[in-house]
Amino acid sequence: MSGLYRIEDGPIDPGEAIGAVGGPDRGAIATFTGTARDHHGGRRVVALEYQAYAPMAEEVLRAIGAEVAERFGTPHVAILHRIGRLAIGEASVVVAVAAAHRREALAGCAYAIERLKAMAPIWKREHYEDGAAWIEGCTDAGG
Amino acid sequence: MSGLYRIEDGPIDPGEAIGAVGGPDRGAIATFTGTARDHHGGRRVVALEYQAYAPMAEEVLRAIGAEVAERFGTPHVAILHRIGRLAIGEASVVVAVAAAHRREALAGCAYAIERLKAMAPIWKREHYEDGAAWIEGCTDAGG
Amino acid sequence: MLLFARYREAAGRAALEVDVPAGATLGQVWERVREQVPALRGEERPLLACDRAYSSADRVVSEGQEIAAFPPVSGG
Amino acid sequence: MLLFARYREAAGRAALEVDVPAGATLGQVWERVREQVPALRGEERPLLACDRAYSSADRVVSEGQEIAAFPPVSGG
Repeated sequence: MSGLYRIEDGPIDPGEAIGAVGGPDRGAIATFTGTARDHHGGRRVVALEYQAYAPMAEEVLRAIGAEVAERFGTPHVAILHRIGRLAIGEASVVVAVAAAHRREALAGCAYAIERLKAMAPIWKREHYEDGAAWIEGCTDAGG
Repeated sequence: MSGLYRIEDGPIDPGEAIGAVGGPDRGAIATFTGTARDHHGGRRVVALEYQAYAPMAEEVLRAIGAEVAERFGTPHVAILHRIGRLAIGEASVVVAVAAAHRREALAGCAYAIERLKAMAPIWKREHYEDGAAWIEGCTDAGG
Repeated sequence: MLLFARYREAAGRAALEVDVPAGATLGQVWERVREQVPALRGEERPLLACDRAYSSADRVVSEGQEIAAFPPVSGG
Repeated sequence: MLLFARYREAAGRAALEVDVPAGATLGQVWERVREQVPALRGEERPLLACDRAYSSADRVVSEGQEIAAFPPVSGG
Protein backbone atom coordinates (compact mmCIF):
# COMPACT_ATOMS: atom_id res chain seq x y z
CA MET A 1 0.00 0.00 0.00
CA SER A 2 1.28 3.41 -0.97
CA GLY A 3 0.07 6.66 0.46
CA LEU A 4 1.70 10.08 0.29
CA TYR A 5 -0.17 13.19 1.44
CA ARG A 6 1.72 16.41 1.86
CA ILE A 7 1.29 20.16 1.95
CA GLU A 8 4.58 21.53 0.71
CA ASP A 9 6.08 25.02 0.97
CA GLY A 10 8.15 24.66 -2.20
CA PRO A 11 8.14 22.99 -5.61
CA ILE A 12 6.26 19.70 -6.02
CA ASP A 13 7.18 17.06 -8.59
CA PRO A 14 4.79 14.77 -10.53
CA GLY A 15 7.68 12.31 -10.76
CA GLU A 16 7.79 11.93 -6.98
CA ALA A 17 4.05 11.18 -6.87
CA ILE A 18 4.32 8.68 -9.75
CA GLY A 19 7.26 6.98 -8.05
CA ALA A 20 5.38 6.80 -4.76
CA VAL A 21 2.37 4.93 -6.18
CA GLY A 22 3.96 2.63 -8.77
CA GLY A 23 4.76 -1.01 -8.12
CA PRO A 24 5.15 -4.39 -9.83
CA ASP A 25 1.51 -5.45 -9.41
CA ARG A 26 0.17 -2.24 -11.00
CA GLY A 27 -0.22 -1.66 -14.73
CA ALA A 28 -1.63 1.85 -14.69
CA ILE A 29 -0.79 5.19 -13.11
CA ALA A 30 -3.06 8.20 -13.70
CA THR A 31 -1.88 11.61 -12.63
CA PHE A 32 -3.30 15.10 -12.54
CA THR A 33 -1.09 18.16 -12.27
CA GLY A 34 -2.62 21.58 -11.68
CA THR A 35 -0.45 24.44 -12.87
CA ALA A 36 -0.56 28.19 -12.34
CA ARG A 37 -2.38 29.69 -15.31
CA ASP A 38 -1.73 33.16 -16.69
CA HIS A 39 -5.39 34.16 -16.96
CA HIS A 40 -8.71 33.82 -15.15
CA GLY A 41 -12.04 35.22 -16.19
CA GLY A 42 -10.41 37.31 -18.91
CA ARG A 43 -7.95 38.87 -16.48
CA ARG A 44 -4.19 38.49 -16.66
CA VAL A 45 -2.73 36.64 -13.68
CA VAL A 46 0.95 37.24 -12.87
CA ALA A 47 1.39 34.87 -9.92
CA LEU A 48 -0.59 32.63 -7.59
CA GLU A 49 -0.41 32.24 -3.85
CA TYR A 50 -1.85 29.36 -1.83
CA GLN A 51 -2.54 29.27 1.88
CA ALA A 52 -3.55 26.08 3.70
CA TYR A 53 -4.74 24.98 7.10
CA ALA A 54 -1.94 22.48 6.68
CA PRO A 55 -2.55 19.87 9.40
CA MET A 56 -6.26 19.67 8.59
CA ALA A 57 -5.56 19.68 4.85
CA GLU A 58 -3.24 16.70 5.20
CA GLU A 59 -5.95 14.85 7.13
CA VAL A 60 -8.47 15.66 4.40
CA LEU A 61 -6.06 14.45 1.69
CA ARG A 62 -5.53 11.22 3.62
CA ALA A 63 -9.31 10.79 3.89
CA ILE A 64 -9.65 11.32 0.12
CA GLY A 65 -7.07 8.57 -0.38
CA ALA A 66 -9.20 6.28 1.80
CA GLU A 67 -12.28 7.15 -0.29
CA VAL A 68 -10.39 6.29 -3.50
CA ALA A 69 -9.35 2.96 -1.97
CA GLU A 70 -12.93 2.14 -1.04
CA ARG A 71 -14.57 3.30 -4.27
CA PHE A 72 -11.99 2.23 -6.84
CA GLY A 73 -10.34 -0.67 -5.06
CA THR A 74 -6.80 0.66 -5.00
CA PRO A 75 -4.87 2.05 -2.04
CA HIS A 76 -2.04 3.54 -4.13
CA VAL A 77 -2.64 7.27 -3.93
CA ALA A 78 -0.37 10.30 -3.65
CA ILE A 79 -1.55 13.89 -3.27
CA LEU A 80 0.85 16.82 -2.98
CA HIS A 81 -0.28 20.43 -2.72
CA ARG A 82 2.03 23.38 -2.78
CA ILE A 83 1.55 26.53 -0.72
CA GLY A 84 3.20 29.93 -0.86
CA ARG A 85 3.83 31.94 -3.99
CA LEU A 86 3.98 30.25 -7.42
CA ALA A 87 5.22 31.59 -10.71
CA ILE A 88 3.03 31.03 -13.78
CA GLY A 89 3.46 27.49 -15.08
CA GLU A 90 4.52 25.99 -11.75
CA ALA A 91 2.62 23.01 -10.31
CA SER A 92 0.16 23.76 -7.49
CA VAL A 93 -1.16 20.23 -7.03
CA VAL A 94 -0.24 16.71 -8.08
CA VAL A 95 -2.52 13.70 -7.72
CA ALA A 96 -1.34 10.20 -8.70
CA VAL A 97 -3.38 7.01 -8.48
CA ALA A 98 -1.99 3.61 -9.46
CA ALA A 99 -4.06 0.47 -9.97
CA ALA A 100 -3.82 -2.91 -11.63
CA HIS A 101 -5.92 -1.59 -14.54
CA ARG A 102 -6.37 1.73 -16.22
CA ARG A 103 -10.05 2.37 -15.57
CA GLU A 104 -9.68 2.39 -11.79
CA ALA A 105 -6.56 4.55 -11.97
CA LEU A 106 -8.15 7.13 -14.30
CA ALA A 107 -11.46 7.27 -12.43
CA GLY A 108 -9.75 7.38 -9.04
CA CYS A 109 -7.51 10.25 -10.11
CA ALA A 110 -10.42 12.31 -11.50
CA TYR A 111 -12.39 11.64 -8.31
CA ALA A 112 -9.52 12.66 -6.04
CA ILE A 113 -8.96 16.06 -7.67
CA GLU A 114 -12.69 16.87 -7.54
CA ARG A 115 -12.80 15.96 -3.85
CA LEU A 116 -9.65 17.93 -3.10
CA LYS A 117 -11.13 21.05 -4.71
CA ALA A 118 -14.35 20.65 -2.76
CA MET A 119 -12.98 19.67 0.64
CA ALA A 120 -9.32 20.51 1.31
CA PRO A 121 -8.88 23.66 3.45
CA ILE A 122 -6.62 25.44 0.97
CA TRP A 123 -7.16 28.86 -0.59
CA LYS A 124 -5.87 30.46 -3.74
CA ARG A 125 -4.98 34.10 -4.13
CA GLU A 126 -4.54 35.49 -7.61
CA HIS A 127 -2.05 38.28 -8.18
CA TYR A 128 -2.81 40.64 -11.03
CA GLU A 129 -0.77 43.43 -12.54
CA ASP A 130 -2.64 45.85 -10.26
CA GLY A 131 -3.67 43.97 -7.15
CA ALA A 132 -4.68 40.58 -5.80
CA ALA A 133 -7.80 38.69 -4.77
CA TRP A 134 -8.65 35.61 -2.74
CA ILE A 135 -10.63 33.07 -4.72
CA GLU A 136 -13.48 31.47 -2.79
CA GLY A 137 -15.20 28.25 -3.74
CA CYS A 138 -14.14 25.75 -6.35
CA THR A 139 -15.33 26.76 -9.77
CA ASP A 140 -15.87 24.71 -12.90
CA ALA A 141 -13.62 27.17 -14.65
CA GLY A 142 -10.69 26.29 -12.37
CA GLY A 143 -7.76 24.20 -13.50
CA MET B 1 0.45 24.06 -29.86
CA SER B 2 2.32 21.10 -28.44
CA GLY B 3 2.48 17.70 -30.00
CA LEU B 4 4.91 14.89 -29.28
CA TYR B 5 4.35 11.43 -30.76
CA ARG B 6 7.13 8.89 -30.57
CA ILE B 7 7.81 5.18 -30.63
CA GLU B 8 10.94 4.76 -28.54
CA ASP B 9 13.35 1.84 -28.28
CA GLY B 10 14.38 2.66 -24.71
CA PRO B 11 13.02 4.13 -21.47
CA ILE B 12 10.26 6.74 -21.67
CA ASP B 13 9.70 9.43 -19.07
CA PRO B 14 6.36 10.87 -17.88
CA GLY B 15 8.26 14.05 -17.01
CA GLU B 16 9.21 14.58 -20.65
CA ALA B 17 5.58 14.24 -21.74
CA ILE B 18 4.38 16.60 -19.00
CA GLY B 19 7.06 19.13 -19.94
CA ALA B 20 6.10 18.90 -23.61
CA VAL B 21 2.44 19.78 -23.07
CA GLY B 22 2.60 22.33 -20.24
CA GLY B 23 2.48 26.08 -20.80
CA PRO B 24 1.43 29.36 -19.19
CA ASP B 25 -2.12 29.37 -20.58
CA ARG B 26 -2.88 25.86 -19.26
CA GLY B 27 -4.03 25.05 -15.73
CA ALA B 28 -4.32 21.28 -15.99
CA ILE B 29 -2.19 18.37 -17.17
CA ALA B 30 -3.59 14.83 -17.06
CA THR B 31 -1.26 11.92 -17.67
CA PHE B 32 -1.56 8.19 -18.00
CA THR B 33 1.42 5.89 -17.57
CA GLY B 34 1.13 2.21 -18.41
CA THR B 35 3.64 0.03 -16.60
CA ALA B 36 4.74 -3.58 -17.00
CA ARG B 37 2.71 -5.63 -14.55
CA ASP B 38 3.94 -8.83 -12.92
CA HIS B 39 0.76 -10.83 -13.55
CA HIS B 40 -1.94 -11.36 -16.17
CA GLY B 41 -4.89 -13.69 -15.94
CA GLY B 42 -3.49 -15.34 -12.83
CA ARG B 43 -0.15 -16.04 -14.47
CA ARG B 44 3.19 -14.63 -13.35
CA VAL B 45 4.77 -12.32 -15.94
CA VAL B 46 8.56 -11.83 -15.75
CA ALA B 47 9.04 -9.33 -18.58
CA LEU B 48 7.18 -7.65 -21.42
CA GLU B 49 8.18 -7.08 -25.00
CA TYR B 50 6.55 -4.65 -27.43
CA GLN B 51 6.82 -4.61 -31.19
CA ALA B 52 5.45 -1.78 -33.33
CA TYR B 53 4.91 -0.94 -36.96
CA ALA B 54 6.69 2.23 -35.94
CA PRO B 55 6.07 4.65 -38.82
CA MET B 56 2.39 3.77 -39.01
CA ALA B 57 2.09 3.81 -35.20
CA GLU B 58 3.48 7.35 -35.05
CA GLU B 59 0.94 8.43 -37.68
CA VAL B 60 -1.85 6.84 -35.65
CA LEU B 61 -0.65 8.58 -32.45
CA ARG B 62 -0.58 11.89 -34.31
CA ALA B 63 -4.13 11.24 -35.56
CA ILE B 64 -5.26 10.50 -31.99
CA GLY B 65 -3.76 13.85 -30.95
CA ALA B 66 -5.84 15.53 -33.68
CA GLU B 67 -8.97 13.74 -32.41
CA VAL B 68 -8.29 14.98 -28.87
CA ALA B 69 -7.87 18.51 -30.21
CA GLU B 70 -11.16 18.33 -32.05
CA ARG B 71 -13.19 16.63 -29.30
CA PHE B 72 -11.77 18.29 -26.21
CA GLY B 73 -10.62 21.60 -27.62
CA THR B 74 -6.97 21.33 -26.71
CA PRO B 75 -4.02 20.66 -29.02
CA HIS B 76 -1.52 19.95 -26.23
CA VAL B 77 -0.97 16.20 -26.42
CA ALA B 78 2.06 13.95 -26.01
CA ILE B 79 2.08 10.19 -26.54
CA LEU B 80 5.21 8.09 -26.09
CA HIS B 81 5.25 4.32 -26.50
CA ARG B 82 8.20 2.14 -25.73
CA ILE B 83 9.16 -0.94 -27.75
CA GLY B 84 11.62 -3.75 -27.06
CA ARG B 85 11.97 -5.61 -23.81
CA LEU B 86 10.77 -4.07 -20.52
CA ALA B 87 11.46 -5.13 -16.97
CA ILE B 88 8.48 -5.32 -14.60
CA GLY B 89 7.56 -1.86 -13.35
CA GLU B 90 8.96 0.00 -16.36
CA ALA B 91 6.73 2.37 -18.34
CA SER B 92 5.39 1.07 -21.65
CA VAL B 93 3.29 4.08 -22.58
CA VAL B 94 2.88 7.68 -21.45
CA VAL B 95 0.00 9.94 -22.50
CA ALA B 96 -0.14 13.57 -21.39
CA VAL B 97 -2.88 16.07 -22.24
CA ALA B 98 -2.81 19.68 -21.07
CA ALA B 99 -5.73 22.09 -21.23
CA ALA B 100 -6.91 25.34 -19.69
CA HIS B 101 -9.21 23.38 -17.36
CA ARG B 102 -9.12 19.99 -15.72
CA ARG B 103 -12.18 18.37 -17.26
CA GLU B 104 -10.86 18.61 -20.82
CA ALA B 105 -7.41 17.40 -19.77
CA LEU B 106 -8.75 14.39 -17.82
CA ALA B 107 -11.29 13.39 -20.47
CA GLY B 108 -8.81 13.90 -23.31
CA CYS B 109 -6.21 11.74 -21.60
CA ALA B 110 -8.67 8.90 -20.92
CA TYR B 111 -9.86 9.09 -24.52
CA ALA B 112 -6.34 9.01 -25.95
CA ILE B 113 -5.28 5.86 -24.10
CA GLU B 114 -8.46 4.05 -25.16
CA ARG B 115 -7.88 5.01 -28.78
CA LEU B 116 -4.22 4.03 -28.62
CA LYS B 117 -5.12 0.58 -27.33
CA ALA B 118 -7.72 0.12 -30.04
CA MET B 119 -5.85 1.58 -33.00
CA ALA B 120 -2.06 1.83 -32.70
CA PRO B 121 -0.23 -0.98 -34.54
CA ILE B 122 1.73 -2.13 -31.50
CA TRP B 123 1.80 -5.63 -30.01
CA LYS B 124 2.66 -6.91 -26.57
CA ARG B 125 4.40 -10.17 -25.83
CA GLU B 126 4.32 -11.51 -22.30
CA HIS B 127 7.27 -13.50 -21.03
CA TYR B 128 6.50 -16.08 -18.37
CA GLU B 129 8.80 -18.23 -16.29
CA ASP B 130 8.32 -20.97 -18.87
CA GLY B 131 7.64 -19.36 -22.23
CA ALA B 132 6.08 -16.35 -23.90
CA ALA B 133 2.91 -15.38 -25.76
CA TRP B 134 1.78 -12.60 -28.05
CA ILE B 135 -1.28 -10.80 -26.73
CA GLU B 136 -3.87 -9.99 -29.39
CA GLY B 137 -6.61 -7.44 -29.04
CA CYS B 138 -7.02 -4.82 -26.35
CA THR B 139 -8.72 -6.23 -23.30
CA ASP B 140 -10.60 -4.52 -20.51
CA ALA B 141 -8.25 -6.26 -18.13
CA GLY B 142 -5.19 -4.57 -19.61
CA GLY B 143 -3.35 -1.77 -17.82
CA MET C 1 -9.98 30.50 16.80
CA LEU C 2 -7.74 30.01 13.77
CA LEU C 3 -8.57 32.13 10.73
CA PHE C 4 -7.59 31.59 7.10
CA ALA C 5 -7.47 33.37 3.75
CA ARG C 6 -9.68 36.47 3.59
CA TYR C 7 -10.76 36.06 7.23
CA ARG C 8 -7.13 36.13 8.34
CA GLU C 9 -6.51 39.20 6.21
CA ALA C 10 -9.59 40.92 7.64
CA ALA C 11 -8.55 40.19 11.23
CA GLY C 12 -4.94 41.13 10.59
CA ARG C 13 -3.78 37.97 12.35
CA ALA C 14 -3.85 34.17 12.09
CA ALA C 15 -5.77 33.48 15.29
CA LEU C 16 -8.06 35.34 17.65
CA GLU C 17 -8.78 34.62 21.32
CA VAL C 18 -12.29 35.26 22.57
CA ASP C 19 -13.99 34.59 25.91
CA VAL C 20 -17.08 32.40 25.86
CA PRO C 21 -19.10 30.80 28.66
CA ALA C 22 -18.79 27.05 29.31
CA GLY C 23 -21.01 25.08 26.92
CA ALA C 24 -20.67 27.61 24.10
CA THR C 25 -20.99 26.35 20.53
CA LEU C 26 -18.66 26.90 17.57
CA GLY C 27 -21.27 29.28 16.15
CA GLN C 28 -21.21 31.34 19.36
CA VAL C 29 -17.42 31.57 19.23
CA TRP C 30 -17.73 32.83 15.67
CA GLU C 31 -20.25 35.48 16.83
CA ARG C 32 -17.66 36.81 19.27
CA VAL C 33 -15.00 36.88 16.57
CA ARG C 34 -17.30 38.89 14.30
CA GLU C 35 -17.96 41.36 17.10
CA GLN C 36 -14.22 41.99 17.34
CA VAL C 37 -13.54 42.19 13.59
CA PRO C 38 -15.82 44.67 11.84
CA ALA C 39 -14.74 43.45 8.39
CA LEU C 40 -16.19 40.02 9.21
CA ARG C 41 -19.61 41.25 10.35
CA GLY C 42 -21.22 40.23 7.06
CA GLU C 43 -19.90 36.67 7.23
CA GLU C 44 -22.76 34.66 8.57
CA ARG C 45 -21.93 31.23 7.17
CA PRO C 46 -18.23 30.44 7.50
CA LEU C 47 -16.89 26.92 7.26
CA LEU C 48 -16.05 25.75 10.76
CA ALA C 49 -13.66 23.08 11.98
CA CYS C 50 -13.02 21.49 15.35
CA ASP C 51 -9.84 19.48 15.93
CA ARG C 52 -9.05 19.52 12.20
CA ALA C 53 -12.41 18.16 11.02
CA TYR C 54 -15.39 20.02 9.55
CA SER C 55 -17.98 20.72 12.24
CA SER C 56 -21.40 22.30 12.37
CA ALA C 57 -22.06 25.61 14.13
CA ASP C 58 -24.07 23.93 16.89
CA ARG C 59 -21.17 21.80 18.11
CA VAL C 60 -20.29 22.53 21.73
CA VAL C 61 -16.60 23.35 22.11
CA SER C 62 -14.42 22.59 25.09
CA GLU C 63 -11.10 23.70 26.48
CA GLY C 64 -8.03 22.67 24.50
CA GLN C 65 -9.76 21.99 21.20
CA GLU C 66 -8.31 23.49 18.02
CA ILE C 67 -11.08 25.44 16.32
CA ALA C 68 -11.01 27.28 13.02
CA ALA C 69 -13.19 29.38 10.69
CA PHE C 70 -12.60 29.98 7.00
CA PRO C 71 -14.27 30.94 3.72
CA PRO C 72 -15.13 28.44 0.94
CA VAL C 73 -12.01 26.56 -0.14
CA SER C 74 -10.29 27.07 -3.50
CA GLY C 75 -7.31 24.73 -3.61
CA GLY C 76 -6.20 22.70 -6.60
CA MET D 1 4.05 -7.34 -47.48
CA LEU D 2 5.22 -6.34 -43.98
CA LEU D 3 4.28 -8.72 -41.18
CA PHE D 4 4.13 -8.07 -37.44
CA ALA D 5 3.91 -9.87 -34.11
CA ARG D 6 2.66 -13.45 -34.40
CA TYR D 7 2.47 -13.24 -38.19
CA ARG D 8 6.12 -12.25 -38.35
CA GLU D 9 7.04 -15.07 -36.03
CA ALA D 10 5.02 -17.54 -38.11
CA ALA D 11 6.69 -16.43 -41.34
CA GLY D 12 10.13 -16.32 -39.78
CA ARG D 13 10.76 -12.91 -41.30
CA ALA D 14 9.57 -9.28 -41.20
CA ALA D 15 8.40 -9.08 -44.83
CA LEU D 16 7.39 -11.42 -47.63
CA GLU D 17 7.44 -10.76 -51.37
CA VAL D 18 4.69 -12.32 -53.45
CA ASP D 19 3.77 -12.01 -57.13
CA VAL D 20 0.27 -10.80 -57.94
CA PRO D 21 -1.35 -9.72 -61.21
CA ALA D 22 -1.92 -6.03 -61.90
CA GLY D 23 -5.13 -4.84 -60.23
CA ALA D 24 -4.84 -7.30 -57.34
CA THR D 25 -6.37 -6.32 -54.00
CA LEU D 26 -4.81 -6.29 -50.54
CA GLY D 27 -6.91 -9.36 -49.75
CA GLN D 28 -5.46 -11.21 -52.75
CA VAL D 29 -1.91 -10.37 -51.66
CA TRP D 30 -2.75 -11.80 -48.24
CA GLU D 31 -4.05 -14.99 -49.90
CA ARG D 32 -0.68 -15.46 -51.55
CA VAL D 33 1.15 -14.86 -48.27
CA ARG D 34 -0.99 -17.51 -46.59
CA GLU D 35 -0.21 -19.96 -49.35
CA GLN D 36 3.49 -19.52 -48.62
CA VAL D 37 3.22 -19.65 -44.83
CA PRO D 38 1.37 -22.74 -43.60
CA ALA D 39 1.15 -21.40 -40.04
CA LEU D 40 -0.96 -18.49 -41.33
CA ARG D 41 -3.48 -20.61 -43.25
CA GLY D 42 -6.10 -20.20 -40.52
CA GLU D 43 -5.82 -16.39 -40.49
CA GLU D 44 -8.71 -15.22 -42.58
CA ARG D 45 -9.23 -11.76 -41.15
CA PRO D 46 -5.96 -9.96 -40.56
CA LEU D 47 -5.75 -6.22 -40.13
CA LEU D 48 -4.41 -4.73 -43.36
CA ALA D 49 -2.64 -1.45 -44.02
CA CYS D 50 -1.64 0.38 -47.16
CA ASP D 51 0.86 3.23 -46.99
CA ARG D 52 0.67 3.25 -43.19
CA ALA D 53 -3.12 3.57 -42.97
CA TYR D 54 -5.71 0.91 -42.23
CA SER D 55 -7.25 -0.38 -45.45
CA SER D 56 -9.95 -2.85 -46.38
CA ALA D 57 -9.20 -6.13 -48.12
CA ASP D 58 -10.83 -4.98 -51.37
CA ARG D 59 -8.44 -2.09 -51.88
CA VAL D 60 -6.49 -2.41 -55.13
CA VAL D 61 -2.74 -2.16 -54.57
CA SER D 62 -0.17 -0.71 -56.90
CA GLU D 63 3.57 -0.78 -57.37
CA GLY D 64 5.61 0.98 -54.71
CA GLN D 65 2.98 1.02 -51.96
CA GLU D 66 3.94 -0.12 -48.48
CA ILE D 67 1.49 -2.82 -47.46
CA ALA D 68 1.23 -4.70 -44.18
CA ALA D 69 -0.77 -7.40 -42.43
CA PHE D 70 -1.00 -7.95 -38.69
CA PRO D 71 -3.11 -9.45 -35.90
CA PRO D 72 -5.30 -7.39 -33.52
CA VAL D 73 -3.20 -4.78 -31.77
CA SER D 74 -2.33 -4.90 -28.06
CA GLY D 75 -0.26 -1.83 -27.27
CA GLY D 76 -0.57 0.33 -24.17
